[in-house]
Amino acid sequence: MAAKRLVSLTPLATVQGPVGEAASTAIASINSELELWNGIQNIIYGLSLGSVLLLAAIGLAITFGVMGVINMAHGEMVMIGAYTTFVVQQIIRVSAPGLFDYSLLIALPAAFLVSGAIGVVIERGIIRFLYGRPLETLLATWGISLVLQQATRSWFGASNVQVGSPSWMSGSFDVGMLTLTWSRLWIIVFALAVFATLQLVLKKTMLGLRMRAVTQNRRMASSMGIRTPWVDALTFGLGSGIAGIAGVALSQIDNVSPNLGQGYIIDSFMVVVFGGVGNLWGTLVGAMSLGIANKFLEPFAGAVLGKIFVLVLIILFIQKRPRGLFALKGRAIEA
Amino acid sequence: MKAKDTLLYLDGVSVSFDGFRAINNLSLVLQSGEMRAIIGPNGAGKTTMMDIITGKTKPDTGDVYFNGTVDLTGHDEAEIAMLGIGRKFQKPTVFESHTVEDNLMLALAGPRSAFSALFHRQSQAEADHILEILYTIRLFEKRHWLAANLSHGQKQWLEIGMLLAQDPKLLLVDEPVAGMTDAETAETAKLLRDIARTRSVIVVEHDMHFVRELDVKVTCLHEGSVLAEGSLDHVSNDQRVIEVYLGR
Amino acid sequence: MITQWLFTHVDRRGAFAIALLVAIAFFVPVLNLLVPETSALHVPTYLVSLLGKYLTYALLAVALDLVWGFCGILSLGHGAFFALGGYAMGMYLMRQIGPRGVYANPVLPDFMVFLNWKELPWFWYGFDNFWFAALMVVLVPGILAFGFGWLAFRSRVTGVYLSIITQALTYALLLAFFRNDMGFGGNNGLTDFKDILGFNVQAGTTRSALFAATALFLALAVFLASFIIRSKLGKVLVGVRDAESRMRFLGYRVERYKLFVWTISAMLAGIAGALYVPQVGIINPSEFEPANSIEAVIWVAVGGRGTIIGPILGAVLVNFGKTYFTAAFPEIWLFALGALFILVTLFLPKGILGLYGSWQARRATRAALKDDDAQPPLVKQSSRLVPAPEPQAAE
Amino acid sequence: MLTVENASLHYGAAQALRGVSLEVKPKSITCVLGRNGVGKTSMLRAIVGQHPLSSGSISFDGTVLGKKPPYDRARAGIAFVPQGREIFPLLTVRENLATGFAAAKRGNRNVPPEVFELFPVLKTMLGRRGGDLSGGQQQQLAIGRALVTRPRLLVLDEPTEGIQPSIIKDIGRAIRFLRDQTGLAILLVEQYLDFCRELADHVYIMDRGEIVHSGDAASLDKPEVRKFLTV
Repeated sequence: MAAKRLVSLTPLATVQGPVGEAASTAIASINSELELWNGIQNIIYGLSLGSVLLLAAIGLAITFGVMGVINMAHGEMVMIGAYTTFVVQQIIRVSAPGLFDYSLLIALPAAFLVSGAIGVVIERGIIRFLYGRPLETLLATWGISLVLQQATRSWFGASNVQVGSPSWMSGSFDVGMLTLTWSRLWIIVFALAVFATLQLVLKKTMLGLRMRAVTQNRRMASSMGIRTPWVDALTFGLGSGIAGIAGVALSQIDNVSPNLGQGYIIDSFMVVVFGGVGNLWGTLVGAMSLGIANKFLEPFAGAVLGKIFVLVLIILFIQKRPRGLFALKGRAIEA
Repeated sequence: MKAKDTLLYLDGVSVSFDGFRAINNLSLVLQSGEMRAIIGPNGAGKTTMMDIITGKTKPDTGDVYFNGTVDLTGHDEAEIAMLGIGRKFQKPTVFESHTVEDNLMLALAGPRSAFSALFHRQSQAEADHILEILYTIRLFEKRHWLAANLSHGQKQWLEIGMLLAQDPKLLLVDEPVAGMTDAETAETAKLLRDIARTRSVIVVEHDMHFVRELDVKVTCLHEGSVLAEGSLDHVSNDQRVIEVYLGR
Repeated sequence: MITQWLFTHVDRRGAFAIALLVAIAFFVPVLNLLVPETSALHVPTYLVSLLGKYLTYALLAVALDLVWGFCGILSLGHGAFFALGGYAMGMYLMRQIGPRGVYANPVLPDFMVFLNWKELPWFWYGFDNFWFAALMVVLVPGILAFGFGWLAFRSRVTGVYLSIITQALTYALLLAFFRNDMGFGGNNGLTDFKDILGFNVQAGTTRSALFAATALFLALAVFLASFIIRSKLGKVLVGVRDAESRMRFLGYRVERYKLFVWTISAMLAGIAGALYVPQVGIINPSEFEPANSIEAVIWVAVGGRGTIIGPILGAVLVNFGKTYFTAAFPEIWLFALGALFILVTLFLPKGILGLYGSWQARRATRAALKDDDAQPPLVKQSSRLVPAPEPQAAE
Repeated sequence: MLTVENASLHYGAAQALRGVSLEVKPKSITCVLGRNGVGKTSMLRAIVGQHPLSSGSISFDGTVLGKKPPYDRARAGIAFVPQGREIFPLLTVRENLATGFAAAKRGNRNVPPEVFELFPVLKTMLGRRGGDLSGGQQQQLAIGRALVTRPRLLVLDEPTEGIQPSIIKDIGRAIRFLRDQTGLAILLVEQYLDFCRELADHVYIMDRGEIVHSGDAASLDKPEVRKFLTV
């Protein structure tokens, strides 16, 4: 709209006299208006990218931040969530096509349970033997990620599977001079909802209380009667389950293939490390600021260079603040 | 008092972590050639004080001078070690995958640059010095053992030996007899008294028998500052020391 | 004379490996070129190249072990240095194609012509000269490693944080090299090589020569690594691995030692990459994949970190397994590799050589116990530096 | 109720306990005295399961505890108030108390009323973070938190350390109340001689990882006993 006006005004600006001057001022004001909307668009796009990052990273913030486990298979938990969505949709297509619009809602708990259960099995089977040896957990979970990828490949094939979008996810709407897609909006809403729910679980449930107690002082928590191994398994399960939920959302905006998780693992680690380990708010701020920074850099540097630039910035940032943006200070985190 | 003519001079030093004052307006002066025992309940700030002297922790306020003129707060751990301050940790920290001899070799005073280390060849003088230390710390027979295989007390001695090899002017020794048997404790006291003939030593210790055997001036720390200072008898009769430390 | 000099700087196992590599460098080409194809002893050319590829991986593994095994720095980005060395060699090979490319441009490589570039970008200058390219093979990874390490070690980034940012480093390079306008052939990378130093890269003799060069460089790397590890510097590195702060309190500038070995290691990885490229005939951005770097870590872990021979063993064994599995049962390979990661970390933290080492130490303990009541073992296997198990006598 | 027999404990190569034996009876206060670093805390750690014994045994109510982890011991009725309090610093007072529900039976998942009777200050601070409390308040919270688990044995490690005298009085009163009113067995490790003499039914003195004296509270005044406690 503004662009159209701009096109019609431009030839007039060269005209001598008051008409030309008026046209010039009009052009200037339109330009500044465009710039404003451009900025708003960047912020909104940045928030939606940040939401994707948040979804991918928040489970990791639990396993890495709270438990100190470097879970390289985290991306595969996301991937499993996406495949769970696919399976749920297949079942719905076959047995109850009318429910298709609700397929994502049904997939959410399913993905949480599938990924969470796998997480519990991994923690009990492998990770619990490796506590206190972070570099070893890194290698072992990398092995797990290879196995999970290959298992998915053997089961569902190496190529992408089709995950459909319910009607309320498709289409777009206008805000001022912007056109936004519904999927972009929903992913922001969803990411924030997941974040809020997780905060609620941590703050208001018995499990959350025990998780926090174990994080702050494992030995004392055990002496209070808290079964620490059980809490470890459930914490890892919770982190994995949230990754599964993230997979449901990501199935809507990304190709669902066995490699899905690989694309997110480094970004997720960057978000957690940038935001500050052991701090969910840090993860939120970290994800959003990285998303917005990315979108603002894109016009100057292009999508890929922008991303490289952000990576380099994080590398430099970690040198300055090795514990991240919102590092927890003092004894609580050391214990 | 002036920093001049002292070996170690701490004045008005404070440091806090997240609002917790670990060291609170601490002042301490050590003369050249002096041995000092530091006692105090857990959390009195003994280890933090060592961290400040050795550059691991920077104080929020206060002066820390070495040798009268060198401001230690402006140097990091490696520089302070090269100035001539050696430190023994509370938990014996030796290089477990090296032999006893190599542990001493690494500690030996000398150039510390990577390049010189790459082409380093041991001189006769160095070898002799290592032998001498091996005898002093009673580990000659075990010089080819991996440090990991030493007993707890032997590790403590090896670490003291490493300090000697470093040839420092000042030794900071954190709980040297924790976990030692009575005989080892007595030996260690003897060893430290020998060492103190030629250098200054600060010993942090809980063990009162041991402190008595050292027979030196004692400083009692409490909540990050000096509570009492003087001979052991003087300190142990101080009413406040008895209150906070020795049992009321 | 030479052997004696060698023995003062290398332990028995290292000397054996060097001798073996030199012998291989000689015999494999002989068996390929001089023994008739009908003979059972003939080594076919494809196998020469395959073995050559394994040995470049082994060289990468030795480089990685130098920082991880001996200094405790787990790099998840060593593939980046390998790939950069490979690209430097690839650029030389591209320039050697000259007018024989599809577009027959005497200066510009095909992909530049295809992208409508008019002249050679400045960073391609000099790569028509082999020695310049050879210099870049070590300088480019070396300078990158130096800059990165200088920042990271100075601010005391350690442990998993360091691992993660090394991974980010290779990931950033991966993204960058995928871009067409970076000027490195984008997605397709550099390929269709013709000559190296005037010899046809496809020819059997060239392949044998490349193989021999790889084996000799690996032997050299073993020597260099042994020399470093047996020097006082090497002992400082192991000290840093075991008790970093103790080392600082002894007056060592830990960050400089780390930086030294880190840079050397990156340069070795660069050489490995440079030897890799002419033997496989291509270099593309996928070499920067973080997965590659992590795979190199498992070679070291399987063979035994903190040993010099272990990584070679691990690299060759794992890659042999990979070649076999991906041909025979392609679906199984990733399962096998994944299981290898898990099993090695759970049950074999010191790798194959570590297993052998602890068996040896047990035997030494028994022997020592026999002739002397309570003497714990006198274990010092110079290049291993793996702590012996707790003395049995204490029980 | 609690019997420690011939217990030895090592930290790596360092030996902290050398054949310690002692007994805690129900409805009584047992004090262990000794100077810094003689192994008192190590012994408590072994009793609550935070560090394994290298030899010897500990039994509670006739069951050998063996390798039972701390949470099983807490559920069996051993509550621990550690040296330095070890309050969860980022949890509120209410949440700190609630961590004890883990060891309590399902019907008992509440804060017993005597906690607020003994330490009324806790009631006014339920929403504050544990880390923001003063040392004395933290000590009261640590004891309160231990009581939430409904223990039968309460193990306290230097509860008077660094605490102002008025609160020490409160704590002493609380300990006596718990013995008399609820029949708890109490094992108290202290350096504060007078505090022990007033409270203890039985005292042990430790030196260099060994028990060197056992007797009633009055025996603490004998000079041959005093020598272990003075410098």
